[in-house]
Amino acid sequence: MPPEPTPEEISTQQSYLSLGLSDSEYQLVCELLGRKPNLTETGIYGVMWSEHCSYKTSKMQLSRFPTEGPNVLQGPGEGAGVVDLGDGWAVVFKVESHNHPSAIEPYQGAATGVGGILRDIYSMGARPVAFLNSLRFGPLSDKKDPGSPNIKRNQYLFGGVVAGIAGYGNCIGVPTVAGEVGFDACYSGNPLVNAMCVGVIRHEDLQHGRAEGIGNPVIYVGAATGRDGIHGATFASEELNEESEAKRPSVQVGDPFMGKLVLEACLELFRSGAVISVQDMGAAGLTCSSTEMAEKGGNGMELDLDLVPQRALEMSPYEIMLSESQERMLLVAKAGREEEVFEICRKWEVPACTIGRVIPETVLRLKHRGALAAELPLDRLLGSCPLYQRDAVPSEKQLSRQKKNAVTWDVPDDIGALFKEMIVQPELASKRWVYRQYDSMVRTCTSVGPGSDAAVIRIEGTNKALAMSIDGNSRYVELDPQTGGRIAVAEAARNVTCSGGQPLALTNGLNFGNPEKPEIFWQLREAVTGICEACQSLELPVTGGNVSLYNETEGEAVYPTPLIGVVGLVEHPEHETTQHWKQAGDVILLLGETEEELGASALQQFMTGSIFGMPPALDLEKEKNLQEAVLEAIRQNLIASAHDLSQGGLVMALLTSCKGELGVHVDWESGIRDDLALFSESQSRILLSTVPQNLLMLEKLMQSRKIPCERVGVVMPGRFDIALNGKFLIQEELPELQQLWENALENIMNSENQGFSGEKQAA
Amino acid sequence: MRCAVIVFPGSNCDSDLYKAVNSFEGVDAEYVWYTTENLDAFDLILLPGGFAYGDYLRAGALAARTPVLKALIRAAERGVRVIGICNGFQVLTECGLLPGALQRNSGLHFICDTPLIEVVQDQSSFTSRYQQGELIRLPIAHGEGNYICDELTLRHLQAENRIVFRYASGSNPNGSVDKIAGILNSKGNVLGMMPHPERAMADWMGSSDGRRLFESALNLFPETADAA
Amino acid sequence: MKGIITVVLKQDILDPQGRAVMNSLQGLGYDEVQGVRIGKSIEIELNGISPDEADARLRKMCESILVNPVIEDYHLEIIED
Amino acid sequence: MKGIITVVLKQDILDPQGRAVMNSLQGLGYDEVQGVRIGKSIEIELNGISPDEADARLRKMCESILVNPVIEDYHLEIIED
Ligand SMILES: Nc1ncnc2c1ncn2[C@@H]1O[C@H](COP(=O)(O)OP(=O)(O)O)[C@@H](O)[C@H]1O
Ligand SMILES: [Mg+2]
Repeated sequence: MPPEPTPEEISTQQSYLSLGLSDSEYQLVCELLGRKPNLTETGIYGVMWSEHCSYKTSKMQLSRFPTEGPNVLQGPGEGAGVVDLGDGWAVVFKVESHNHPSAIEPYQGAATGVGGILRDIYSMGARPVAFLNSLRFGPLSDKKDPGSPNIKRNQYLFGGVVAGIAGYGNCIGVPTVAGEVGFDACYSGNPLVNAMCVGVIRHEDLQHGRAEGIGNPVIYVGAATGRDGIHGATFASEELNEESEAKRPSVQVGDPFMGKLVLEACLELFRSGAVISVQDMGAAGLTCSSTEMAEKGGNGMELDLDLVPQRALEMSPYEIMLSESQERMLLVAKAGREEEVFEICRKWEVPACTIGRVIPETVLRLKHRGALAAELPLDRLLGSCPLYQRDAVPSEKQLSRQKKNAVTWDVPDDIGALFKEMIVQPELASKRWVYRQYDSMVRTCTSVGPGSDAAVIRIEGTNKALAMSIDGNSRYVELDPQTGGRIAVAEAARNVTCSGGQPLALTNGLNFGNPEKPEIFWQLREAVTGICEACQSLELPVTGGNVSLYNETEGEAVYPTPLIGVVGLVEHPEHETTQHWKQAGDVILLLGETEEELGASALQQFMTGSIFGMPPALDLEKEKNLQEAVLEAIRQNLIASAHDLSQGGLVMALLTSCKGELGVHVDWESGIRDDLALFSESQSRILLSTVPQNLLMLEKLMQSRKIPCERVGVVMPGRFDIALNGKFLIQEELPELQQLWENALENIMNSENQGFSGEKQAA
Repeated sequence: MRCAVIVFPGSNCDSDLYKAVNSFEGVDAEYVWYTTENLDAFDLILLPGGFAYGDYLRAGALAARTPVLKALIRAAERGVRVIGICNGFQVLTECGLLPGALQRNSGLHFICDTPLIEVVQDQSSFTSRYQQGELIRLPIAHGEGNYICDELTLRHLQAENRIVFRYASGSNPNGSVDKIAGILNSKGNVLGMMPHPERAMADWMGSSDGRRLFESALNLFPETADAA
Repeated sequence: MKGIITVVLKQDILDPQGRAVMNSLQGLGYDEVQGVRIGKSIEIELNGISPDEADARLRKMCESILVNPVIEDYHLEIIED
Repeated sequence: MKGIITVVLKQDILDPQGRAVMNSLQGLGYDEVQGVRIGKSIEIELNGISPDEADARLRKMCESILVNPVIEDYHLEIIED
């Protein structure tokens, strides 16, 4: 082992900077400790005070979220949020980002993201039942320069990330049931990979990550510790040169096989009663898990680092504490019952050993080779991180862009031809190529898998089911973060409603650029405002989430991308509803008002290559009324299908409601220009179909709620015919359109991306 | 009827299979851990899908060298019925109970879908409740389901009527030779298949066509079996 | 001591991945590429056994588990420290 | 002419597959096995190019698509007919 720098050297050589502490933060640490920290201690401060662990920039924004509700059993703060489902059941769910690791190594980055969020869910004691994911990449094609390295790289990242999510999720046996994928030039070089996991639990099985009981053993379970991902955040912010290349942390590799065994072992450990608390070793590994557990328990923890299973030779305390090796859990067991714990771990063939104990002094004390390696008072570590309120000012570009008229093009001659071009754009194309790679059926609880507005998962042994969706249109947020934030919440909830679920609560993933820039912090603040407003109106508490900042390449930030994951309760299997037509002859109804709202729309992006103007407006009162009405209609069994209108507007919703041979014949009246009417992205609109016998009742219900409800057409086999004001704009054979739309992504990826990209490593 | 669901480290369709079989009156399913060396008590042995040993090295390879497989091979020799589904099929080819091998899908990606499957023959102990030529819907979910074998083996499989299921109507999702989705051993008591009947047990799952496979294997409707 | 086992698909077995890689390489302008076959390289660290024993033991490992004789061939190399 | 590229995981990178295979081998009684690492072996058939050119071209292929430099190393061997 090379000699470590002394505390004095760390101070004079300012090596704390490369460990993630600023000058003023380092000064504060020295004051708090009354001395200069050694290398291990500096590293621990660096990582615990990083944005990722401390939320020092976003905390004040996050504190504005409404987090309470009659059903909330656990709000933000623990591994994941918990919401009551009645009859002693609860749902546990959370979203997590893995953006930067995925940009470096897409397969492993995405796989370990999935593994990480999974451990968050089961460390609460819950059985994981579903994965969702939300992905953003740069463009997959460029007409002008089809072979450009950027495009190739985007395809490689996309293919690798999807394979990584599939690789981990399929192997561990939790179905991946829903998600979304977006493409935009702003994500070239900085893809977004957010994974969400949903679990189910009985109330009495709920666990808390609190290290309680002085003298209780601290047990390490799972894979050995290597030098994986050590201080990733810090190294990533260093300039890369040859020297740092050698220092770069090695990529974390997921092992879903081991992950599955650790999962089963932990769930059995909870049932045994021999364990008091469990926390996963995620970001900042052993450091974060040990300090958080100790702090929540109101105690301290002493660890003997020589006892930590190690994969690499000669690891220093610093490396052991900061490693982010995967498939590891830390748990506190009841003293005297260690053997029971080891027995269960042996059964599942998972390594486990005692590495320390709970102590009364509220400190983290680390021993290594017989000496004291670090001793940090917990109250001066966790609660003492400085919080930053940054300046928030919208950019000039932002304000002037909003003032532009959203429509700058003439009515296209052939709207049918335009439509056919648009549905093969990756943005609008079917995501079948993605979700066909995910096992969406394992566990045999999936009632509605990918391909409809929200997925529906049945809860075994009950009549209940969960509807779930993750959404976020970042183009809206880019033009107006507040409205965009509202729409993200409304859309995710609307998807859940359309599937027959009562939205219960949400988790959010906030993906933004560098918050030290006033225009970025403004985006963050405004988006949070919008999310809060929607939460209040729709009575949806926030039970958890994740923040990922500094998503930039060469100084250019990604679009502000808040993602909203909503979980809802389907009270009875009969309420499960999909977006697809059920029967020829059914009548198609459009709920809501269509305005000329094209800012940030798919049509605007396609016609102009950019976005400008204002995004569609969202009236939260109307939204709430609409969702309640649709849910009521579903519960009264008046509806055959329900589908929310989103990107691509009415015409896209019509196409995506077609399934098998069931197409449409639409004859609609509208005062808006043809192309704008079909592609407007006005909010609070839902497309329904119903058997003719229920039509009048359904219309009456909508009337009584003052919801505009127009008959727009009928379900017709084999055709996709759309007439506006008596004139046919689109007349197509359905199978032909479906093939174009369904195979578009596959055609791009298979022609370009053959070979190794994204496959199982080393297989 | 006692029915064993074998569990390897990394199996993940074990509980689905267990639920499916237990849903039949008078059938008693049990999980059996891979270290077990005796399977004498069972009338039907099921190898579930999933990723035994992470599918590391080759799918099914490491599982095929475990103690329970020795017991399973003995049971199969005695004529006990065995069904290997998906990963279970891979284990059966790896241990030599079934000929051929399952290679990576020709499209190189994992595929999850619910294709049409043709019941090629209804004379086997596993298909008596189906009709020859019937098209059924069974989910598939695999990365390595591309069945291959040499010419001679294929001719044997065909001549001895041992191909039980094929991917139907021009589709061949994984590139299998002769569109093979499921085959029998020469004695007819061991079935390996890539599609998942346990995922097709009720209409809300998208199909209930898998039920009849278990009904056949468990002799739940002996009259029909005799008539067939 | 180390055993290095190279496992390759048998000549007459189709290798879809190798084909895909070949197509990609040709697409990138490597016209000289006539064929690609993809196999495995398994490196096994051995201890407390002589090179002669090692050869026999490694062959047994290959035959019992590392190689599937239905589709694969292998060759073996032993590297002494 | 043939290029044989052996692609291995970098030393520091975890090889879960190798670990699982090692456990199985030890479980089957091969106690002499101390470690297993699994990599790829890629065989490329080349035509109409000299061995010197071949070396440079193959290295370019490795760097452009065959090897993932973030987690893998490789070595190259050329076999002339
Ligand atoms: N990354 C993904 N993972 C799983 N399912 C996905 C993914 N992307 C899209 N899907 C599924 O594809 C369907 C269509 O999604 P999307 O194109 O976002 O439509 P919508 O605008 O109706 O939300 C949904 O059922 C969704 O769950
Ligand atoms: Mg939707």
